[in-house]
Amino acid sequence: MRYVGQRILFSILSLCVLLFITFLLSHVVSGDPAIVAAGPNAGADKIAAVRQEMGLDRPLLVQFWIYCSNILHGDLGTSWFTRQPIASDIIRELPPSLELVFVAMVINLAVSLPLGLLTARYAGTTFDDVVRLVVMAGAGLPIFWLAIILQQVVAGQWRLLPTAGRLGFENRDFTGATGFTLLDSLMQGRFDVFADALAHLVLPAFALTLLFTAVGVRITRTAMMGEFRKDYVVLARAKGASEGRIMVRHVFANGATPALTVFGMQFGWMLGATVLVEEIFGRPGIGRYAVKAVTQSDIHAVVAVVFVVGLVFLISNLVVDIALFLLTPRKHAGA
Amino acid sequence: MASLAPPTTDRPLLEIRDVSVALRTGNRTMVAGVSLAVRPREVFGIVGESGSGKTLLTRTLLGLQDDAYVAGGSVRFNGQDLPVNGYANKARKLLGHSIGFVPQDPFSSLNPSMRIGKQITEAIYLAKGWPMGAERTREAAIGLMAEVGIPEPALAFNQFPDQFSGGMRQRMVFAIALAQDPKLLVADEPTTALDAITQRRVIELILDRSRKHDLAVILISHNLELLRQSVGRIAVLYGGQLLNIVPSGDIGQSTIHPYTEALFDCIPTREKTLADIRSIPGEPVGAGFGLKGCAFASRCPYVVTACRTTDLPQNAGTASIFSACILGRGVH
Amino acid sequence: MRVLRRLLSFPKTNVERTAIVLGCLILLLALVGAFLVPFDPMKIDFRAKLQAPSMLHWLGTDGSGRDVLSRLLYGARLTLASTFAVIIVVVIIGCTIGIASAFVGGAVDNMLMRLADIWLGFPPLILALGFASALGASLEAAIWALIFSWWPNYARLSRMVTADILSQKFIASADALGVPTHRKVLHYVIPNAMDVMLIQIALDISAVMLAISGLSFIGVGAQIPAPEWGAMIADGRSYVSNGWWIVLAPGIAIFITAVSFNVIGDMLRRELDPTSRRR
Amino acid sequence: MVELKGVAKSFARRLFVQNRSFALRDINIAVGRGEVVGILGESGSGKSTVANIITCLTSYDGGSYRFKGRDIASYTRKERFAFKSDVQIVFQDPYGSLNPRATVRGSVMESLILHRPDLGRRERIERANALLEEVGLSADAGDRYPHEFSGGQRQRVAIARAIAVEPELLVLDEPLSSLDVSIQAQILELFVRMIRERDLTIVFISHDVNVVRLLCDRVYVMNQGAVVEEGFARDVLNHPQNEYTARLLDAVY
Repeated sequence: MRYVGQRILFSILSLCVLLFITFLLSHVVSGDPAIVAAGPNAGADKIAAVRQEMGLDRPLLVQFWIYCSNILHGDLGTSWFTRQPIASDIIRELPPSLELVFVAMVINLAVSLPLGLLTARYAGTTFDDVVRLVVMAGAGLPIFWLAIILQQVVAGQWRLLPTAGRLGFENRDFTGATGFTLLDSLMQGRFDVFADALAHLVLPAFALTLLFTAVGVRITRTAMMGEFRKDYVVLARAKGASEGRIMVRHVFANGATPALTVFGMQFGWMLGATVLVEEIFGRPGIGRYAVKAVTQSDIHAVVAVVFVVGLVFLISNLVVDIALFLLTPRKHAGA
Repeated sequence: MASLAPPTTDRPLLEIRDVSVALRTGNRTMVAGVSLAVRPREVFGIVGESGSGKTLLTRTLLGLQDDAYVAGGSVRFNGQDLPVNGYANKARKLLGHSIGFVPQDPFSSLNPSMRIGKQITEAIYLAKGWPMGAERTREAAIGLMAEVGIPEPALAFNQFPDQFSGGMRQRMVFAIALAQDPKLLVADEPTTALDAITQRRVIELILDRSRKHDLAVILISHNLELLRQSVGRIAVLYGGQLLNIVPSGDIGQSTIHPYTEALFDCIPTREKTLADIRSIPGEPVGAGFGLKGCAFASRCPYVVTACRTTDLPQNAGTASIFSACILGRGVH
Repeated sequence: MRVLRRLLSFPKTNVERTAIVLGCLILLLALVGAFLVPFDPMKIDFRAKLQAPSMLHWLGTDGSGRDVLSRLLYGARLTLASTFAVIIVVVIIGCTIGIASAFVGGAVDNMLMRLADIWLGFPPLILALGFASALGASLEAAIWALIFSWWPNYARLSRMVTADILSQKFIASADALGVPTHRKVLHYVIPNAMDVMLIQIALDISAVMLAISGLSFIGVGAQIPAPEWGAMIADGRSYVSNGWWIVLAPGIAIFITAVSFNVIGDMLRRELDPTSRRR
Repeated sequence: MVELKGVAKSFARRLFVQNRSFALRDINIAVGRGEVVGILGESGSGKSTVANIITCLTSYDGGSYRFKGRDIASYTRKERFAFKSDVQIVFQDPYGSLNPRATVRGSVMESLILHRPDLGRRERIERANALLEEVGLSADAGDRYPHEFSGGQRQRVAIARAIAVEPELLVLDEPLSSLDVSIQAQILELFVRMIRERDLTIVFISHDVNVVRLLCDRVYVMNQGAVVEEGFARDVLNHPQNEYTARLLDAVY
């Protein structure tokens, strides 16, 4: 339990650093936030008024304090492009992105874990060489380019999957309680909508995940290789355990922990990488929201996205680490 | 296993003839022409410096070495011939129930994420299936843990390896080996990572329990003095060659192979003074040195030209005492 | 001579040899490509727009009639120069912090590394996006943004390697001799840390390049008429149905460069990594 | 020459960091000029920490350490540096104790560069070659790097490096433990020769009772951070008075 406490403490510390970084971005790096907030056509007196209103004439430390307390109260500022509170924008945009990342993560895990384990077991064979080459190629593909090519070829030329959007035209009015289309459609028993949503997710999820899967296979392989070299594998063989049993019961159980920690981090990184994918596939989501905000120079909205993605990242890491801790009680049990 | 006739006492339990071991990459022969026999209930030692091939030889014979294979010769265990083709798989099948193995490093030889009890019951299950049901298997495992001297075995059953010292862990590894109810126990440097006091306790425990369970033991070590005090016969490996099989009582007493003699002269023991210590000049020759003749020729005080040109004599009849010295030193 | 012979012994497979040849070729083109370009990469000629690859325009022309090959060659310099700029600055800043942190040790070390850990964790792309848009979109902003989000990688790595070196007995031997700190850094730490840093640099080239082109693609890096590869893809998107080559060419260029440096990095890791070499 | 009086050292237990070194309690050790003194103990007994204290590689938090009659704590910066040419150490691990990126001659010359600035480059090279020869390596070995040598040869280099500054006190911290049996005897013979030919005081740290018995005049037996028995090696190691020493001696093969 002490570990969990420490882990949570670390997350809170990370949150402070995150707040500091986003504060730095919105208040220091971007120049004078008052000029930005006052809008492009404001005169000097308007800017001064805004400055006073935003508390920008006060010392930085006080500003940081105001900034933090605003955010902790759920106030991320107002987008001067959508004229909406940024917080409500993000709450609307987050579910489709999380849905996309979730599907991409499922593909990632389903490919990385078995492939990493097998290439570690058969290291040095032709199978290993081929996988490594494919992985290396995958790690060199720009996500956004892959997305365009997939969209043009698989959806455009072959017409195998829908080109863009989140749902087909016939389901455009579908809504649900959670905002996660896959979940909502299942809850309402609308399997046609579920299939439609999934079809719309395949290409973007694949484009999003490829780079991460390439890294995932490598990480898993390295972790498993280290385990295969240990003497407990020899002892398991000496017991007469089959290779399959050794791989699953012994090696995987030990090697998965460090690998899964990385996958936990990848969740947040993928959410960040949606900026490269969502816009191409015309999907709603915070990636597209961020890109739009960037083109409109809507700094507060961009920084808010940075903050939210960072927050999701912190939470997913925390969840993964605590889950792993609870699942593998060794090591910490005696400490 | 039940179909095999019980071995008679004069029949060797493990007999290897002219066995050579080669690496999978490059097919380099690392160990060549080793012949020896271990009888049931015998305590047998294998000594060698690092690179002598002692670990490679035994691990390969047990089918545990991924990067090496038995390249030639014949292996017979408990009256059953093991073919050289597909040797590793065949040998591996024997391990679960006939041969127990204790590897060197107790800190990595137990699965860190599996409870101790589970690791022992797994060994019982793999060797015998579940003939007695989960509860009886658990009791058997706890019984074994008590037998190898683990205090509060029922408590330790549910704990993880990292809560125990090196000596305790090595006892658990030994319990796993005993759980298979084997006929032969192979212990590869089981106490090298341990302190002197623990070392002696673990060695004595292994020998004592093995006697009780009618096990033959092969104890591998770099420590000639330890083997001299613990086992009956010692096989001496150097540069991938079997140079000597010597009764431990002969060491320091009668004429033995020049290498064994030189090795014994190197080690400080209780009785020796500084004047008794004589080092061997030069560096040890590693296994797979690829020279003709005797591997020890380059450092041997008795060396003659023939040592470097004549093929090494073989222990073709797997005699219980053997010296590979062409000068006849230590040959009975 | 000795170093060269050792370098030449590194590649073990044809894939690796190809990667090295390609890597060198790309670097060479980035250096001299701008002088070889057959056409002005920025010259707009609407009469020549959207021409498919031909003998005159090997890789066709884009929506404004600019020669794609010329832009690609010109862009090689832009893309790679920004990549190396990021890496050089990041290595200098990161290693200074990392080595100093390992030497100082204690609470300062602990704090710096926690900070680097947290920093490192945040999705680099989104962090850079925030930074770049705060600075105002431009290639320089993207470069600063990546430096801003990438330094902890090297701080952490160099601190880890240094701490590992400092824990070894040859440092204790040096301490027993009274070797002063600056000499320890120059003669003991840096030569022994070099290999690991080199591996990381080779592997990071492709990662940084992908990030830069990604930022340019979204619009916070190089701005559109500039022949940066990511910006070229963004520019080509509008013509993808009647000018596929405009998008395809820069993508393949990024892909080949990234894979080549990945393979080279992987090879260096195999040949230089102390964990695979010692003993 | 060395006088440790009531030296103690505790290790602050940091959060979640298991410290494997043991604390020292009330260590009294005296080493006279020209003596060969053994410190015998199992792993975790604190014997290596004592070695590090004697060579000033680590601090202590209680008691006093007098070297040649003067308290170490009163040393100036300059004296501290000079101390390092009086006291040298050879470690157990011959793989880690040489800078992998320096030639072995470079490693030996490092000592001379720091402590004999009066020597020219030529002289340093000659001296380094002579030292390498003294420990049984050929002079042309000097251009090679540590990874090209075996464990025993590296240990010879480490010894040459240590004696290059002509120390009065040489601390040997388990110098034989990771070597092969036949090489152990070679290095042991080298030590015996060095003791005979050079004016050296030696502190020999070891877990090996038999080696200590052979080499040392006097011995301190350590267990769990304290000295449990001391005396002439032939007395202590043949007729132990302490219960732990007796157990240790019984266990040794």
